[in-house]
Amino acid sequence: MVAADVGFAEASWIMVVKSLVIFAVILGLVPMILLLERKLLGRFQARYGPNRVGPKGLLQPLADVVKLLSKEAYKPDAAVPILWAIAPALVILSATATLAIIPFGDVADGNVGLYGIDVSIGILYAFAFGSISFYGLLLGGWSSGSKYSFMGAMRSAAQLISYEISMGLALLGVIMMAGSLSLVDIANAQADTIWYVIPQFVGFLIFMVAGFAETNRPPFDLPEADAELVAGYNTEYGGMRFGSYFMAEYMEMVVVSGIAAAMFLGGWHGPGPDWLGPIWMLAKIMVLICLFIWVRATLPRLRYDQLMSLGWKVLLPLATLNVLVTAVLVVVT
Amino acid sequence: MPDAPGLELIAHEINSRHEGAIVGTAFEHGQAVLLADPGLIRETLGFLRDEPAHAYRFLASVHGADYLPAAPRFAVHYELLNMPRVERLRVKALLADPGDDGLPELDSVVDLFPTADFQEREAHDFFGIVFRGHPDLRRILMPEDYVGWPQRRDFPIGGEPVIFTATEDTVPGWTR
Amino acid sequence: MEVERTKLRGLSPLDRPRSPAELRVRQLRARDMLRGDLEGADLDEYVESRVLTTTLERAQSWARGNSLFPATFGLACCAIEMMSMVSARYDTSRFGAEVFRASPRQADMLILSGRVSIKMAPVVRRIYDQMLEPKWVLSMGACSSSGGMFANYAVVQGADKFLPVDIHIPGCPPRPEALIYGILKLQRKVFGDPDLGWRERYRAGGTEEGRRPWKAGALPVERVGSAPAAGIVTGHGQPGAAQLDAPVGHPQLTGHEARDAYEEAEEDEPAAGPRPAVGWRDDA
Amino acid sequence: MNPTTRAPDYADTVRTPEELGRDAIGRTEAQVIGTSPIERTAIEREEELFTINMGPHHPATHGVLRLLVSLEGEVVRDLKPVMGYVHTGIEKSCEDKSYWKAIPFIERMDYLAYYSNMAAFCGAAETLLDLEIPPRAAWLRILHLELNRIHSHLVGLGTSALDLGAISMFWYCFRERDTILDLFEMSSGQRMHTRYFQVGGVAEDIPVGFARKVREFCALMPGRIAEYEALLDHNEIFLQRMKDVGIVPRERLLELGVTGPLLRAAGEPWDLRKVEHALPYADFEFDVPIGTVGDNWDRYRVRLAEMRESVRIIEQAVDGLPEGSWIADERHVVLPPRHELATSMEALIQHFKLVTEGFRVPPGEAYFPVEGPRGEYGVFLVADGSAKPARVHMRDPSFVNLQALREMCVGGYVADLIANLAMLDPILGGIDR
Repeated sequence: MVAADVGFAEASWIMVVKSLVIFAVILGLVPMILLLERKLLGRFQARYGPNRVGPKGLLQPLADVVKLLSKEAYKPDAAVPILWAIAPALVILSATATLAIIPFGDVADGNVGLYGIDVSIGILYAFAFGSISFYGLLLGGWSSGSKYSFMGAMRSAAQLISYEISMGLALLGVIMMAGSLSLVDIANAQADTIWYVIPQFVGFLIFMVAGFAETNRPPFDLPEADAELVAGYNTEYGGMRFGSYFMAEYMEMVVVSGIAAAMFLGGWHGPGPDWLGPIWMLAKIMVLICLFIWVRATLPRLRYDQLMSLGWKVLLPLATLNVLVTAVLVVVT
Repeated sequence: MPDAPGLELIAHEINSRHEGAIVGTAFEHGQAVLLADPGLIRETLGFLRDEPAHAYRFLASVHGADYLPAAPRFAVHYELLNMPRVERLRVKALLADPGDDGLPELDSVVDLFPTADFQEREAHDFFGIVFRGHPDLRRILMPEDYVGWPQRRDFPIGGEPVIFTATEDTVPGWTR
Repeated sequence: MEVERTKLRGLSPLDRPRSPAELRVRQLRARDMLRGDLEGADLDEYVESRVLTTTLERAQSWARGNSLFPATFGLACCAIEMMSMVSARYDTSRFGAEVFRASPRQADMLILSGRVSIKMAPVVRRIYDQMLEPKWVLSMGACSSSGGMFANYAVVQGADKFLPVDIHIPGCPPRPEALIYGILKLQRKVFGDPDLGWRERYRAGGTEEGRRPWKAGALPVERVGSAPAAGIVTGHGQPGAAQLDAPVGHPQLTGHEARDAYEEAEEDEPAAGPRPAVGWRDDA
Repeated sequence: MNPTTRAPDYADTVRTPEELGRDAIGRTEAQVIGTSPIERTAIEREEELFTINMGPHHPATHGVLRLLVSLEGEVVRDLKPVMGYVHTGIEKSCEDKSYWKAIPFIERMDYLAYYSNMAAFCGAAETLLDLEIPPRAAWLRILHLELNRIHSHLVGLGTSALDLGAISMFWYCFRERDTILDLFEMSSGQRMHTRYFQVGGVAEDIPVGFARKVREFCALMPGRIAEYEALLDHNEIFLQRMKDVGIVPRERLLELGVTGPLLRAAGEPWDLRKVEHALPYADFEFDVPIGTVGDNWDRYRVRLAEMRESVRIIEQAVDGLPEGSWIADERHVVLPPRHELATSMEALIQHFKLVTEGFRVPPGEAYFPVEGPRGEYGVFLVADGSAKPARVHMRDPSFVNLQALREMCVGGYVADLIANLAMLDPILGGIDR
């Protein structure tokens, strides 16, 4: 197996085809995750979940999406027109863009990398886009002209600040151990030694907790806490704009799971022949997504101040300590 | 419950303190009732609450009633409760209908019993009884702009007649 | 023309008419529904427009029928049975109708679960207005269907006085099975009649807030001061005070009277411009 | 929103901001919100406050309660409940129905505690009639009242957990609720609003197999409660959300007239089942769980413990169910037995008269309290000697308890407001009646 250089680039037509394939796979994956969530939640709650629309309910997400697309497009009078319209697009765009760096395999046949791009800044790229996606929530909530949306937007902003730092610090240990920012390099580094989830277990936990907060999934779904804020930042959104937010949430789940799988769970490496790589990667992503769903079925929601204190008083010191210990160990060994 | 002689003693005690506060007593079905002068209702309830021998500190319920053909038409009932002795005592203030568009008035006891807040508003809402000194006497269950006191006996129950095939022609606007 | 009963029963609105006779049967059924308001060419046009024409429309109505998100909206006793509907034993999620959305903008189906009081009626109407087209209303239980046993001063005698109700479900309260049956009936209706012609007729389509084509005051429920639902505010610093004390209009007109009222109002001052097709209004 | 941008039709309906701030009788927003000391400081810094309107359509208000909440950031500075959105005029409607026809109305007040409603109304009518119900009827009433208490607490617990975000609890609670409703359906034929209690006793004896089903339920339920505890009690987030939240001191609760689990959670062991002996609860062995702090955690624990105690009572009731008639043998009140209608002309006439006219109740007034799942359900009944009540009033615990909500919430977070409201467990049908 050849380790790819950072900055390795294919022919441009390959890149186009590659991006289309990745986009198609993920866009096909998101509705499946939607259905998986509803089915799994059903099983957690002693019921069936969707099973009438199409065979085994497989067409349920299709029906949802077509319905959302055919809903009326509507803007409340009080909303700020352009911002209101671009906010959901922003969320979807940034989530899609982040998908590009998730590696499903190394360079195959020496000319096609099984990933969108392998950027030298690696994980920083994901953080940059993650921050942009919060603008989507913030703008959407603020420009709706509704007080519930506004509160949801404020909460999402506060959540971003509290969790982005811990998330970054949690990955720093892995980056130090692998000696690279590129996800491909990090995944390859784990093939030789062990999965980083073992030496960096604390980092993995912090990353996952922060990942839950980043994706606004329960128990950190404060921006759209439906018991308090009706639907939070997307209270005024209906139709496919609401659908965009909805899908973006699931895409971000894929992104966070993908990053976690690549950085902690050995990426595409697994037993069996090399061509199983992408399947291994997908399997790891799905396992993590099931974790997301399991947590949603089980845990209550945190309160706003508890969320803040968890972020600043627990996760941040822990992550810093983790980085320090890792740094010392890396230097010593 | 205080028994019938005990009730007379309570009435006498209140009357000796506040002249004419209790105008009568009733004891029926094992339930004791003090008929209070509406003008002195605060004194009566305050006495029953604060006097250590009685200490009816818990106001279980306040409700109005309309005894339409009877002469003092309205009444406000206060269901008092002494928790340690598990004794209930009902104080009933009879209010005359001032006639025309006037509303019967009574002193509010919200400062004595904070629990009376919503319940007095409810009595006001349904019977038009004005509680003087209530901090926020507005309608509570009916819409703010509702006209009329719906639970008075002379207020129609309302609703619509049920329309059957035989009667549908007599109901205007139903068939065209 | 003689119409055979068997034919009438066997027809599904989903099917394309197979013969002129079948089209005629449909015309007659439509005329029955319209009580003879349309005749001749108008009637033909009406029926033509009611028949599903394209595959796209079929797909669209299939999707709409299979993905009915109810609004999280409970009124009284029936709300508890409505919650049971998603519970383990009944499980409407099998039909894709378990995603209760708290925001009316994201809901497709309003289940009126319980008695509608005169104080609540404007709010219900406003929630309905806040929902986006296409939208459906289920009236669950006797109270919201007809006032039920509560024939008194406080209860609106049937929610269809101020809302277009699609399905009435009998019961007090209806069992969750009955509610699911109602939802399945609604699904059939959605599959068959995507363009909601009768709503257009009753001016019930496209009733988002702030875009009412008819004159204020002629509606069964007035817009002014109607109690806001779910804290949706439309201005800056709109306080609670006015909402508390502003006059709230109450539906006093029955359905037909209300319709007459706004037909009169429309004669006075016609609505500005033709209404765009339901479901495709752009906000640009 | 600028009024001039609207269609001219709206000109007479659009309010300017000044008009919006000042209502018809000239009350400003500050005055509407109130004038207690905390509120006055809030008014002075009015520009810092953010008023949101929760409800009448809000997922967490357990019905159509409307709360005007003044927020400073996320902190609740003031709160004002507005209710009446399901006001149904039941009390008025009852005045137009004969006594036994009024029972279906009464039970639709608090739609999770229909047996308590019925027990209070039938008790008041029986007080006025000086009617003693037979022991079997009393025990059947207790059996159903306790089943109803578990049912109500289950719904309360499930929806509370849903409000807190622990969604699965809802399904688990409703699963058990359905088991209870099966029992109701078995004894009366209806899931909700069973109209099982009758003036003079209960409407029908329990069917064959009911006792076995109840025993099965009693064997099942403690294990299920243990499962709820396993899911919630050791959950750190749940503990953090519940503990030390919404504390109101016991004395204040008593002043506010609060009863039921809310009061007991604050440490006051007040339970009408123990002190009032209208129903033979004295024959049963059960404990009254009380809390110590009076926070939401205590409220939750008290409810769970009450469910266990109710299971104990149900077991005893079904084991020691006395033999005999299930309804009093007072033919002027009680319908004659079904089999007599075919053989006895007098019974047929009696039946006809009772069904068409109802029975007459001698003039008088009575207040009859019952301990229901939310506190004291008390019916105040005025009879004027006719077959219809002259005045029915329900003292509903949700209505009175709701007054404590403001004190529970002010100074806390919005999320705590939701938790407090969930733990207050109001039923809007009972509040608005």
